[in-house]
Amino acid sequence: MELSLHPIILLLFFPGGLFLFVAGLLYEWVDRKLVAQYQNRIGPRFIQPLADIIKLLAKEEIVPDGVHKGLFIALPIVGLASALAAALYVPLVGFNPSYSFNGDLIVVVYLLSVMTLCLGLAGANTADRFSLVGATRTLTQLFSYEAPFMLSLLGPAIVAGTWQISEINAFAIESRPWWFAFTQIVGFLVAMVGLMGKLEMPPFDAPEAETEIVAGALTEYSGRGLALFRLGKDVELVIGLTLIAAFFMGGLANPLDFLWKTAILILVVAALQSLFARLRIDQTVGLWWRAGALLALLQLLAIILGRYLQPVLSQFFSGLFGG
Amino acid sequence: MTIGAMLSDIVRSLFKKPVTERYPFERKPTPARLRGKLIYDPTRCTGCMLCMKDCTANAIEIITVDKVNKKFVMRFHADRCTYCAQCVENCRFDCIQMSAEDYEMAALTRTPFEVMYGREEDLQALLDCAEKAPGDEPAA
Amino acid sequence: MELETALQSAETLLQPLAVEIKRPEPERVDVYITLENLKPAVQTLVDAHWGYLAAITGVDKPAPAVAGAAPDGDVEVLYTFANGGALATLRVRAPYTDAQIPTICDIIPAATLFERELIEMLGVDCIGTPDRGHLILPDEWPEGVYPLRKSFTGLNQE
Amino acid sequence: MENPESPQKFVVPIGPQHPALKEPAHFEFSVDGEIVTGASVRLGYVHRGIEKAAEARNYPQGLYLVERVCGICSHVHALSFALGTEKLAKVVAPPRAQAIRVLTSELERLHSHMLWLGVAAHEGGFDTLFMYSWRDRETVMDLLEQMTGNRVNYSINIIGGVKQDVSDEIKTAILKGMDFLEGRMTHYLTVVTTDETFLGRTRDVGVMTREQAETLGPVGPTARASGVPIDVRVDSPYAGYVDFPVNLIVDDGCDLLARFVVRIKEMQESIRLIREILDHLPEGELAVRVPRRIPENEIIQRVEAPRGELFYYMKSNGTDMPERVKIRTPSLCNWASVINLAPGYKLADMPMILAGIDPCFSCNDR
Repeated sequence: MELSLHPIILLLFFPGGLFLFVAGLLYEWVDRKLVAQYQNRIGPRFIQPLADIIKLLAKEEIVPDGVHKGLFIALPIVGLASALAAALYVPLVGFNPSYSFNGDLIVVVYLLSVMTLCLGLAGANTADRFSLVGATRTLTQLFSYEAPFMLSLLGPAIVAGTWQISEINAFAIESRPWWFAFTQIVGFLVAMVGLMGKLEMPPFDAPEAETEIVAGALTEYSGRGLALFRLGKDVELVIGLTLIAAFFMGGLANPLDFLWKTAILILVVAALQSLFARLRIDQTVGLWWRAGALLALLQLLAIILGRYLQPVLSQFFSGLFGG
Repeated sequence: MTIGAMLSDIVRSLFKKPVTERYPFERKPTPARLRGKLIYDPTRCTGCMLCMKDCTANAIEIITVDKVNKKFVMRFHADRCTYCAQCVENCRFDCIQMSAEDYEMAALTRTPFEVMYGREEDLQALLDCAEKAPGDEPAA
Repeated sequence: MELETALQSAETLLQPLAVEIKRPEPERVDVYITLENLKPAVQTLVDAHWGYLAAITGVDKPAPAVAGAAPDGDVEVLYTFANGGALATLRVRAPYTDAQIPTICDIIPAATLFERELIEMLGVDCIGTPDRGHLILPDEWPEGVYPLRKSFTGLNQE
Repeated sequence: MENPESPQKFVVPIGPQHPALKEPAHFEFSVDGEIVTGASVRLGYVHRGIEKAAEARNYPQGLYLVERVCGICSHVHALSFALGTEKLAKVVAPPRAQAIRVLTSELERLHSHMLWLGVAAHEGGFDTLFMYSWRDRETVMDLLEQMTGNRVNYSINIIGGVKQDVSDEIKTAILKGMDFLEGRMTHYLTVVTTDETFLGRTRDVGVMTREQAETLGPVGPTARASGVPIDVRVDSPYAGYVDFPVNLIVDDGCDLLARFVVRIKEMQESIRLIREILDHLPEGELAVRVPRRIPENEIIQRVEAPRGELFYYMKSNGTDMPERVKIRTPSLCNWASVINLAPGYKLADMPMILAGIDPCFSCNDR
């Protein structure tokens, strides 16, 4: 769907800033509500995430000593900004992305990991023990899921023949019945699990495991900084879901498409969240490098074989069956 | 070695109503034996003070208005009481019971926590002698 | 009966070291020993694998207060060992004047928590115990004040 | 214990106030990267001086004071105090009261173990098991409230017997609750022994071999999970356990997984025992008169709390107030096993290893 609006509105209001905050908060509520429903309890009211953010914004922001003040304040802002910037290249709400150029897939994934980088830096910046341990865990987890997640996203990109998200989205829409989720089932699984690793959802929430290191890298943050980080996380959730829906679930043609596909995705993600115990950081890294990266490589190999051997094979088969 | 052993639980509760009780909007009927607020029946009291002696939290004070014809008033401190019902057990004349309905005793001030149980005329007698000589207590 | 054999074996084991052996309850035997024999007694029980150390109990026995004199009396320390249903208690007396008891942590390392509590609660000094820090009393607890002694009636800092 | 201030050591304080601890205590783990090299514990944050207070109260008052040593196992303390006082006064409670006491302590073991299962799962990040085990625990709490009048401090004991009787209506309610719980227990046993992520957090973690167990002196399920067969209900049966024997549940897995398995099997054993008690509840009155002044005497009473062997030493001096009440709670014995076993494992395993012994800080601080 084409969206012709003034670029400023695209940037600030509709699929860009404000709407994204609201969508992020809504998706966080849906996620928390679903996890609650899975655990047979009621869960928060729908404006709870908004209430949390308002409360945090109203609270005084304490800058602990032994911390680089400028960095302490700048990090949440940079984190949120990078998440918002990544939103421009992604087909939010089924409309074509506001800006797209060849190779913006790499830029989006890189911008999303800038957010995690800010989180790691925020933890390392303070002298508090918990956030130092949290920071090391955040960064180790960042390096462990980055490669497999990227490889799994490259699957559809190679088949579509471009690295431009809007074109991959268009390609996926055309080959509608053949969702990439079915043709590249392994890539889809790795991408799903990669998304949960990026958003530090259980079982990969070792970097902010409250029973071990209080709130991990965010232990020292309160007030505005914490609110911005939380918003950044929500925005990342929305972008991640749209990215996977666009790539693996037959593209996003219109808002309705966007709604029901992300709804299914969040249903599955919430189920995965409530199914597992938290993995220790060494187990997550082990899982990622051993299982994740290997599977993603196998998937790529399968695609390459399928893509370039396809003319040779079909000719061979047609020869065989007297085509 | 299953991957998600709790899968059956979470899928089933996806379609089940959450079990959380919505107190105070929905109040479940309290069990008959719930040890709620103390109820004192002055008519049968003989002033043996056994309940006062064995109360761990000294939440009960029996004030004798008139020893001869058995007129007593109980000052019950609801905030000190631990609701163990030892007084109910001690009282051979069943003057003390614990209500099962009245268990919400939160209050904003301390006054509701000091409850005076007694016959009308006894309470009145106590108040009169309190005005007469505010200083000293009636013969305890 | 299994209980009886356990008690018999405890008695025969501790007979040489004991000043006196009593049977206050059917499943319990009390062995009164002097301070010097404490460690060898514990050692014999541990070598014979006679159950495990259940608890170290301190009982304050103040002598009737003589006006003017320093509070006299002693603290009786009971080392209770449990073996199945049988209980063997080693009873040692530590007078107020020099309440010195040899530690048994070198024989039973887990006894350190019991001894720390005994030291801070009753003022009995366990010589050689590895950790003398406060177990349950706050750090700023005044020195020389032992709460479980009968003479202690509150910190009355008016 | 190395001194925590040595330069290259990186000390992670898990302080009195921390999400992993439901009660205040202070741990200092000296950490090398993620590997723990040393641990020390500082208790005493909830010390209320209950032993001293018990010396200033008469026996019935002491009973309710002692119930407040621990919030989860209040009945066990009251039972031990009541049995001790009856031993001092050379009085025996009627058989029906003894059976009801055992019934309540088994119900309490059920809800205490379920609480522990939830909290230990939460420490390992398995919040779903936490939510479900605490939801099922509500059935036991409601049964206790229906039978005794209160969810937590049931105060069903008095010196010389029990206050409340088990009517038929309560009996059917308990049996219905037990059927529901039996199904849940088998389900939790399979979850705990087969779920891959949970096994990753519990198998071969916090291993305590039998020799270590014998020297470090743990008691209760922590010891039984390392093969040490000690259970006061079996070794020296008290109250109703004489007529309703308990099968000893021992597992020689020696690791955290074995502690989960032992406790869940103990819950299944409790359910069997509760059903047996309800079927053969002896007739008779509920309590017997005990004199207010207890003659001079001295006893040791041991009771099997959900966390292990609870040791009471009581001395009476002829007045109506005890001269000395010594309470040694099971958590005090289990601390040595945690502190000496922590080094070598990862920081992320610390909350799980701490939760493995089901520590009750208000118990060991008294």
